[in-house]
Amino acid sequence: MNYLSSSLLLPAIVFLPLLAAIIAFIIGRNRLQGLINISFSLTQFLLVVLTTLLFLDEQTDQSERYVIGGWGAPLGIDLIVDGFSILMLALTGLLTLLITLYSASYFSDKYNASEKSLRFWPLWWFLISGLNALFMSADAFNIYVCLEIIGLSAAALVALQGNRAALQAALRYLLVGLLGSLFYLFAIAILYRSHGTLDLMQIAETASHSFPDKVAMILITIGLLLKIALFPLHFWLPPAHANAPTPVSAILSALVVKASLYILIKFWFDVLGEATTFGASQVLGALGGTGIIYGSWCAFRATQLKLLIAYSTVAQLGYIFLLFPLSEYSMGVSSFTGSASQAAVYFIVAHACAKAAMFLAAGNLILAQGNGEIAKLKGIAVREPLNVLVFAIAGISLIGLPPSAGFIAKWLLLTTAFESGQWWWVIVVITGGLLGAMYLFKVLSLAFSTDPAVVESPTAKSTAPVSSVPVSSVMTTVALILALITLALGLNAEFILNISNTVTEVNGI
Amino acid sequence: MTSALLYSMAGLALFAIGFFGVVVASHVMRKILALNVMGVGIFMFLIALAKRNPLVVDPLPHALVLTGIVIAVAGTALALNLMVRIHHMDQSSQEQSK
Amino acid sequence: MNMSTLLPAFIVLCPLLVGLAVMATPEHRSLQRRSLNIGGALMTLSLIAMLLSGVVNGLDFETRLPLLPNIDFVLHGDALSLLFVSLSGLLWLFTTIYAIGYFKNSANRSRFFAFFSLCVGATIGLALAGNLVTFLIFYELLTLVTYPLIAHKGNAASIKAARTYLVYTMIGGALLLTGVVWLKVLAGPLDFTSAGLLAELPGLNNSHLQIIFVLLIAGLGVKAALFPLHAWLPISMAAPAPVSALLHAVAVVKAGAFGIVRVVYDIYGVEFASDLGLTVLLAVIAGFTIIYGSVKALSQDDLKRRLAYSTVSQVSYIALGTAIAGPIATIGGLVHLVHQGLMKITLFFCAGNLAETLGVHKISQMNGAGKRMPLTMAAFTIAAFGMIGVPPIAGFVSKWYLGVGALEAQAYWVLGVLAISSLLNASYFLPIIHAIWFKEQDQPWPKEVPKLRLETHWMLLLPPLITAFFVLAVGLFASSAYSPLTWSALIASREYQAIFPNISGIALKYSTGHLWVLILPTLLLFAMAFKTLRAKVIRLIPLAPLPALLAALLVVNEDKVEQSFLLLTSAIWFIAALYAQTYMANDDKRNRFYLFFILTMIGNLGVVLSQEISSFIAFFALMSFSAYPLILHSESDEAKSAATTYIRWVIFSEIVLFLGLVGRTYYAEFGTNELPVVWVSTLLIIGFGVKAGLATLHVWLPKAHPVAPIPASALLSAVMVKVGLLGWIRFLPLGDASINVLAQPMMVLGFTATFLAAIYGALQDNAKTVLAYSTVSQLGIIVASIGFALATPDSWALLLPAIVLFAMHHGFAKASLFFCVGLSSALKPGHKLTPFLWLLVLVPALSLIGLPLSSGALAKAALKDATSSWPLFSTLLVMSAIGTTLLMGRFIELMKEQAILKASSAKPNWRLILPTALSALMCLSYFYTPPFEFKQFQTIVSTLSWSAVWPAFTGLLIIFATKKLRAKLPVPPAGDLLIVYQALARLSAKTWQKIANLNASIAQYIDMTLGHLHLWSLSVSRRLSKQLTLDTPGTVMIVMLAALLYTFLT
Amino acid sequence: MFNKLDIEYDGPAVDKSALSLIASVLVVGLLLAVTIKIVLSDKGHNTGLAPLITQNIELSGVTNPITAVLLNFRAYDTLLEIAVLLVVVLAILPTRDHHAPFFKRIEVSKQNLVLLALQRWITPAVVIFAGYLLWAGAHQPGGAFQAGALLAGASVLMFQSDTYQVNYTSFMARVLLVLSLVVFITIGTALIWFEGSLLTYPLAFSGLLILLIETCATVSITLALASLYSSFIASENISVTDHKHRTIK
Repeated sequence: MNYLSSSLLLPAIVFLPLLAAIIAFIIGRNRLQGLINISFSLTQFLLVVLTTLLFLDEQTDQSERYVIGGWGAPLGIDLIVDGFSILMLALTGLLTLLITLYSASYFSDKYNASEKSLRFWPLWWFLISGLNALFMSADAFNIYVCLEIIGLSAAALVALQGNRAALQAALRYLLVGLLGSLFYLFAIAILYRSHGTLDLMQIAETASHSFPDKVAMILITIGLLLKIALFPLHFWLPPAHANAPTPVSAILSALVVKASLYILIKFWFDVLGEATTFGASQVLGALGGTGIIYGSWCAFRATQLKLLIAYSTVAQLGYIFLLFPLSEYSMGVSSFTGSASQAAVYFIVAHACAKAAMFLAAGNLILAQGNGEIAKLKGIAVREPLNVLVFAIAGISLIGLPPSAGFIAKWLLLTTAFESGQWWWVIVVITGGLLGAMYLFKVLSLAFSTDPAVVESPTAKSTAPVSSVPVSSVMTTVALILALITLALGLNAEFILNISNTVTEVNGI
Repeated sequence: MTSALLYSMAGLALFAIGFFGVVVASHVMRKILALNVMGVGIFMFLIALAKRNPLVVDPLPHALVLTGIVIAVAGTALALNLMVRIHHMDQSSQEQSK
Repeated sequence: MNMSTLLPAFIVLCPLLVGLAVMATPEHRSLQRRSLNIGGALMTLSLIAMLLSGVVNGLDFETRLPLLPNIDFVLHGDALSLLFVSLSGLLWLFTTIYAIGYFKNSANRSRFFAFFSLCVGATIGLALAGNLVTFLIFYELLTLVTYPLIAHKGNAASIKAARTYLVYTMIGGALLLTGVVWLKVLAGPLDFTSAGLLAELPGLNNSHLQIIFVLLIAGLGVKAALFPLHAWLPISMAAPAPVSALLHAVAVVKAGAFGIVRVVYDIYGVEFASDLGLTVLLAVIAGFTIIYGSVKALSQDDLKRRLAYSTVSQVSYIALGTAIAGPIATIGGLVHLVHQGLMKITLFFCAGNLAETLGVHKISQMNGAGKRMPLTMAAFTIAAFGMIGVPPIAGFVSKWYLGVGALEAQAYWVLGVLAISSLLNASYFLPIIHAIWFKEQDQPWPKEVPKLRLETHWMLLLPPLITAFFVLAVGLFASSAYSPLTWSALIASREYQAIFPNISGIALKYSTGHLWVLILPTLLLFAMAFKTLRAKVIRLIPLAPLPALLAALLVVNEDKVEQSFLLLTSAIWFIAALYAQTYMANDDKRNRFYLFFILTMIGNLGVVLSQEISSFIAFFALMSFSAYPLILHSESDEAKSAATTYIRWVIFSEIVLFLGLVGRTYYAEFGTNELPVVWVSTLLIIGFGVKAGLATLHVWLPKAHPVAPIPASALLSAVMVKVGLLGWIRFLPLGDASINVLAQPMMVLGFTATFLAAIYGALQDNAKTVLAYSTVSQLGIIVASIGFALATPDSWALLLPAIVLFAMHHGFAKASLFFCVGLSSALKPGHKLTPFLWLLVLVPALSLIGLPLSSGALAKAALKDATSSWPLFSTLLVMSAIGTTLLMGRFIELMKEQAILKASSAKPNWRLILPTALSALMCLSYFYTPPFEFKQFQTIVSTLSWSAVWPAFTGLLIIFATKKLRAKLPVPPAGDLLIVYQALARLSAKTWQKIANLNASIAQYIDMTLGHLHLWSLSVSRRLSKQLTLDTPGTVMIVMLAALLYTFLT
Repeated sequence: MFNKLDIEYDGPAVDKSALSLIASVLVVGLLLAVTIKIVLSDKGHNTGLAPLITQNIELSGVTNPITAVLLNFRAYDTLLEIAVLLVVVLAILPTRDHHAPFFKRIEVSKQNLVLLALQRWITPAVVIFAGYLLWAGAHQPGGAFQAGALLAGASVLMFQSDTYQVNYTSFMARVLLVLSLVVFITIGTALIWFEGSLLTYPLAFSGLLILLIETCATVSITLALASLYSSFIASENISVTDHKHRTIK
């Protein structure tokens, strides 16, 4: 151990949140609770940054491996990182830090949520460690375990609100997650049967155009689609995301669905790339395209603010699925290279930041308004200008207008569509953007409109919703930071693309 | 037709039956049970897989099954808990409405 | 990193950072906000100035940051971007000042000013963008930051406006994005390159490029408000005035127009674009939009909406200039970017002032606003005239270059568009100007702010005044080295490179000779602005034309035509001014009278002194428009109707003249084709013919003369109509080429007018109308002579002096006669002065008839000499004296009747008699013959001939013979043909109305159908979404599984 | 599929939607056919990782290959799996009651004799058998999970009579619940220091360490499973008491 390598830090990234979960569980309700959690998230963030920097510094053409227990791939479990997963890890670290900061306020006594915080913090950290473990896992079965950690803790977090709608949404989410995981597990069994190993890279080496591999790919795809909530299977997502506490909604939309997506991309392009077909990719693309339109339309018709955002997630996931038809498909193998993959990567990052910012801002607005009804937001721009601004910036990124991360993502996507000559996706993407503008500005125009009865008369202040509480500045600031990150990502894309480039060029595993 | 083959087919059948149940069962309890049936089907398939070469027993699937069982237990417990909570909520609201 | 790479970035960042800082400023700290705003604007301006000086010195400024692989974020300072950047920076400063005044006590100021700065930042970024992708980024950013500005008021209307704006711009943005991405995929990084980059790239599919072009233009056209995409603009008038000002003048619409320029020139390259057949399409759309916007503007009563539609129309000039695809048109289009910005921002500032200070939003409420807010309304007037394209104001410059450019590109229809548009512009702006200055306030102001020392807050007042000043200045000094025009020419020369022509010939230089003669009148004009000086200044007015008279006698002697016209003009202006001193002494509107008296005088003298086209038409316009209040003066119904008729014909003549002069300039510089010269000459004849009373175009004369105050009628009839003649002399190819096609109609028209006007006039019962018809009749002779000259170029050398002499003679005589009308009350028999006074009437009258020994006889003799090659002409000339006799006889008859009717005790006023006498004295040719050497041998005695006498006797006989008959006949209405014209106009208006109704009902039907469709689709989608979410997930999952199985396994 | 989450029993057993029935029968059939085809097409020579495990069993510190896989070769999976269990416990645990002790005994007046006898006789046997299972896990089928499950069963039996109450949210309980995870993580990370890699047992101590982890895991799993069971019971009780309160009022 004479020099520090990025892979050496990997176990720490998994274990640190686990430790945080344990401590949060043991110490319970404490005045220092918030501080401890924040310092954990900060440490984790620094760790991730260090890892990222080391990884970039090494400039290896190979992905970095960490061998657990000294056994090596087929026997033991390896951790592996490539550019894509480093990016996902970094994203997780960043969002964890910010949303933890937010949660420390959100679950404080001020909002009578300290009871919930007892359950929230350990579950939160388990969720994070699950995500981290997932992004660095190189073992098919280990991925299953990680998916379960994520699925169970996410469902438990959704149930945190405790009202009937939340419980029902959580139950549905849980069952869907379990079903998806079972499909995945079944596929793993088939893969193990034909390949005799669980290591992804080794499976990839022996993967072929064979029948069992195809069936495994089908099962993995359907199982993960269920977890990702691609269009016709999205039915569980809006209620789950809308009924969860705000920070949970943020992380669910930003990262949790992306975790399954990450696995799907990995299998589709790297592990079982041989077994995919062009027709299937078109099916996925078509579903994605329909999802864009349908999700945006539902978002436009939603009456609850959080439901609107949740439907927007359905739409945004649709964009990412255009990756499948648009990626280069040659010699019967589709590969995660070129601009399609860049677009997808950027979309994931952009959507994660923007959606998190949007959920946080929406949470603040709901706190300020005391109600999640969109119609009640009339004139909120006067009272909560910053949160409306954050909401707007996030929305702009989701629509794909410059200067924002979403614009870059959409640009890459459109470029790819034109390059591959599949112009019909262009129409879908453009229409989706317009629909996106519809729902965003539906909210904004309400926020800007002044209701003379409310604003001008002095008595109106007393009739304001009783349950509304002043939004703490920390919560607003966090949302603003996320929004600014979204903007900043729109100014220079090369940073993100450089991180993820190593994998797209090497196609390591 | 070795016994391993028979077992694995039975496991597959269980998986399929469980899936059928998940799709068509209307009560949540049944859905949860059906999910468990699916899981058991996979476990059975895995166990059979361990013995597909009559000469060698592969211990790895056994270990996977053990892990899988714990996870299945955990998932089922959470699902049941949520179901029960919803049930109580409905009951108390019904009583209130009475 | 040095200055040359950082400066563009700084310029863009400056307003953006200011915006952010303002956003962070608490609402109550208005001082901090103010200083941030103004400091930011000044800072940006100085940075822009640095950039400007650098670019002038040939430095290259570029900020280049990586954005995406193969795509950079580029800010680049080139000539074109600087044009727009400077405009934005400058107008930002003014608008900021204005907005601070406008939002003195309203809420959410920090938000407003923040987005305001961001908006400017986006605009500047868009201007500096060095490639299409950067442009796109700022274009979309602009959309976004404008949204809160439009929605600022927060009421239902502004929210709706903002939403409409978004719907349009979002769709536009989407189309643009598609186009840009597609083009990027085909053609690489898309850096803006002079002369375009696509032409050189190999292997591009032309039909793809055409589709992309349509996408791009459709995307940009939304902001530029091209025809089917313009609807958001009028609706967005719900925004506060500074926003409208900025939106219309600089930010949004210009962004679209600027983008079109960029795409056509720097991406496609103009030649390549026209090879692809794309520019024609764009030009047609732009042309249609120009007319459509103007037509819609006509029917708006809301001031801001009218201005909005005017913007729709005006911005398309830029697109049009771009699309005509010729270097000169390009200059016109580019310079309109700046000019339209300055004019429109002034108009919106003024509209805002009206709304803020008086609560006036509707045009129908604006009556008499000029008295309450003179400065604001003066600014408004200047800008409005600029919009119409009255020279020398900014708008004219644009139209001039567009017109010449259209000829160069042989797009003749564009001239038609320009003409119709100017006509429409005039018809929706002039009524406003009339209402604010010449109508009395008829209702209290809706919401008046208590009057301050100034007419409104200084922060509201200053910006429109400055911008109005700029509007004037950029027009007047268009050819100076630092004008927007010169800059645009530089840009165009870079875009066209090799094929750029030498354009010095068409430059608009206002270089009048002997400008010093105008100094005194101008000084007096300015002195009138001060209330305390006004009375004294009025006394000094007769002095004003004296420098000109002096010049005519002593200085100007190279050009005989100029000298004689100057003599005539200055002398009669001098006499009229003297006459007016007494005549107008008790008039309660004399201040206004004198104001326009001086203005008209300046115009008239200037026209005579002008040697080239641009200053000629500028002074011509000044004279024509300033005469309007002189005719309107009494504000009786007849006066109003006469003034309206007059101004309509003025507009008509201005437009025709514009076309004619554009043509003349173009063909003088670039073309030698024979055929176009004919239409150019036709237009010139018609254009000046209106002023010169060419038959069929003369109808305003008999209406205007009787109602104007006597000095004004004298001037109109004696001097101003002669300007038309001067125009013919200056600009028709007389003596160079024979144009028979035009010569014959002119001669026919001329002599017809001579005789018919005489008969028609002899039936009139108003002395001034009779005189007016006499003018028409006399001008007929001049018209015929011009026609003769067109037919036989060789005779021009002799004919020119004769015509000039005739014109002078007629001028003095007619002026004297008009002055005499003012003496009618003193003409009653019995007074000891009466015979002398009758002499004053008789001398000019007889001179006009051409009795021997009079100047008339001399002039006619000269004409006869010159036209001796065609005897019929001489005969008709002689016979015309019969008509003149008839008219003069009738005139004297009427004077006698009036003298008896009006018999009053008033003593003859020496101050009126003296000028009249002076004028009558001039009718004796001796006074002005000597300076003119063209009368070589003929002496006054040689006019003693039979042919000079018999027509007079014949005329007298007819008068006496038909006295009874005439008494029985009804008096025909003054303005003869006008009746026919008006009937025609009414008919066409009715037809138009029908078409409009039809349109409206079709639109309603379409709306209804769309509404039904919308409802239907809503219900369907609701049903569908129910179906989809309620009981299908299981099935759906299975179906998906099946689909995957199928696609994988087959 | 999951839209209508019926809780009450009065509905029909299956969705009446014929479409989903037919479709699922078809697809299930297809799925079966496809997978059976896979099974049948398998040549059966693939032995998976069996040889590798047999080769390395010496180095794992235990002789039972399954335990070796679970706690040595794939110990990382097991660690995360314990975390999964903890997640669910966390999600289910009732809101915290700090004051009640970890364990208390309540004197109940009326005893169920059969239950009492069962408790008295079977529980100690089960505990001993569980200890044996734990110990035997090293060389033959058995181990922490089996032992934990048995113990949890015993505790279910114990708590059936309401005589004993465990407060799963007390500090003690919490510590015991996380014990296995803490020990696992501590050992795992400490081994990075000593052996250079995560969860790399030194050959000499591997058996001991595995036993230690297994013991702790048994405790935690027992408690976790018991708490899961009790959560259902508790919520029943709560609703019953609520009901009583309401009727009194």
